[in-house]
Amino acid sequence: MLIQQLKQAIEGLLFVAETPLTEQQLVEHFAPENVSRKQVRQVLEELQQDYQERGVQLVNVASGYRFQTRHELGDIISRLWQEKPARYSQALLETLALIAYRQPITRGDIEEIRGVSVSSSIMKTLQERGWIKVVGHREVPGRPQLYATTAEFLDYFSLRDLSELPAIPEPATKAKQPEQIAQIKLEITAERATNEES
Amino acid sequence: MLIQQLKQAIEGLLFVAETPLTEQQLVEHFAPENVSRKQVRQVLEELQQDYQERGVQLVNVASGYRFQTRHELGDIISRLWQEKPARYSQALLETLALIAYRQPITRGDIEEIRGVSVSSSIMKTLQERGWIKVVGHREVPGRPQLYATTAEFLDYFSLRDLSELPAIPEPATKAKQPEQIAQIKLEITAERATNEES
Amino acid sequence: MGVAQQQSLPLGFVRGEPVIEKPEDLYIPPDALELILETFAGPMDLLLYLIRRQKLDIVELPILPITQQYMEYVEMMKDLKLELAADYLVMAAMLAEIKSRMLLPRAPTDEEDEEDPRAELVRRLQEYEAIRQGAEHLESLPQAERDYFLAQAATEARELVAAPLPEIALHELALALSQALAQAALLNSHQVQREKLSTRERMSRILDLLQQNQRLRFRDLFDPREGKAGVVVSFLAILELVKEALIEVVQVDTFSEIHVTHRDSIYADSTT
Repeated sequence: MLIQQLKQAIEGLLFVAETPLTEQQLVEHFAPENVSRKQVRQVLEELQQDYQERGVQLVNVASGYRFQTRHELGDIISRLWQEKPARYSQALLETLALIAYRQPITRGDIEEIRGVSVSSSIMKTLQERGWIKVVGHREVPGRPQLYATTAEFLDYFSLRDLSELPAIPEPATKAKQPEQIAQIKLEITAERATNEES
Repeated sequence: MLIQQLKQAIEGLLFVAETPLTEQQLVEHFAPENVSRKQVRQVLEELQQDYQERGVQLVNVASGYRFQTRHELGDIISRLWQEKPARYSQALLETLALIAYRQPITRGDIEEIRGVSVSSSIMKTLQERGWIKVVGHREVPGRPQLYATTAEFLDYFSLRDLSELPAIPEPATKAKQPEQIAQIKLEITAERATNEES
Repeated sequence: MGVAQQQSLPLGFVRGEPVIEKPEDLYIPPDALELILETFAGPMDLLLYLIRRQKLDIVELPILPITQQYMEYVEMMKDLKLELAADYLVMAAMLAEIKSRMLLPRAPTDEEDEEDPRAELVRRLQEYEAIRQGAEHLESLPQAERDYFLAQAATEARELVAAPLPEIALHELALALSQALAQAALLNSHQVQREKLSTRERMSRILDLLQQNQRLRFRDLFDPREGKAGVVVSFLAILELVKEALIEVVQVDTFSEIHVTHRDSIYADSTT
């Protein structure tokens, strides 16, 4: 077997095998062709050399030789598997909105307004995201925790302070009045405009 | 982004992606870096050139570009596994050839030419492999299903499109009316269009 | 078709003998007839084989000798595997029909529209031969897992993929509040006082400061840089916090330093 053929074969094998291949495994693979260990080693060295500056490189890891992508390409390649972000639930949005606009506020307050219990996972998510934190306790029986928004929250929404939060239409009546809806729409438009500027 | 970096990145991507990548997909992948289609094309050409004589080669099949091992290495590489590669029966190959060369085609057409009833297990195998699919019905009594080959079929046989199939003699024209042919052509065009969209 | 060929089916070819002419160039032993059968992909394949064996042109289809040879094979098959032979029998019938039509003297009147009875079969044979070629082409094309294998490299990039956090736009937040409040309005009527907002923020900030320091000097809660409005907001926030019993404002002596403490710290020992 010509060294050129052996090189192509080893190259192909290393790109196809599910696991890294050791020098020993390669020598055994080419037993029918009577390939020597020295030849295998020579080919492996040449291949390492050939792929030095390429997008994939031949590396010798604990379990043998394998081709792997260049370290520097990590970020660009990881985009292949980037998922689209999920969406937060309405319950989470309302909880966050209440904390933002009515802080400091207890879970009980939120539950009272929303008419449903606040799930612990929502509070956990908001805390993990760094958007809310406990700033104290209300001095009533049970001493419920008081929640407030954080500086990260302001940063995320590009706000200097809470006074920059958009105005909220008063829920004066049971059902939404037409002009109320119009107002909300206007706010959204305004919001978009500012977003685009930034 | 330097062309050298882009080349490494595309090389890496093609070696790790689960499916072939099209020129379009690559252009979109590098949208944040403002890479042009021309640059992507140039890199793909260079890579094809670079790998010409190597153990793996960059090929352009129906669903895009992918790296695969040289055909000549088939025997040596398949030694990695105990199982011998599957061989297809003459009946399956003839059925597949009929669908590939004479698509769209009904089971009745296949039976007429082969002189035997088409075995359901063959049709099932071909469909399970994703090589053929129903693309419509012929507007005759019974509205028989019309079969055609898929992109997976082309991928499997390392083909970019049907025109790359080695030529065979044209069928002696007898049965097909001109309007029938026109209709079939329209269907094929429509099918291609939807394929490209997805 | 059925009845007409029944009588023209020449039984004489077989002579009812179990010993049949051995197919000359089939490598399969003559007793393994099932295997012979399976070597053919169908009646067209067999027909093509017979034509080729005699190095004859399909177009010149010599219907008499071919029919004879074909029948011999069909007889062998019939004895062994009847269901599989059915397709072969259909072809036999067709051959017999063509043969009988060719043997019949042609009426001189309908000469112009009389097609060669072999024409249709020749067309099918040609098409079948083309498809066999196609099948050979497919067989010879590089096939996955036989001739080529997909090349894959390892990558550490997968570990870099972070599940992206959901995004919220500010207007969604405003909308969410108005929805929550609309809900509240249905339950009872809560007062919304937007002008208090900055006061409430200041309340949060003061509470936050008190989390870090148990005691704060009252005057440290005012930032002169904020101007009069800022001072008023801070003052209102402190009053509100006192009202809500969240903080205590302590002055030991007249004119001495006023301190603000978290109610927490006062009760800390008793509650934990």
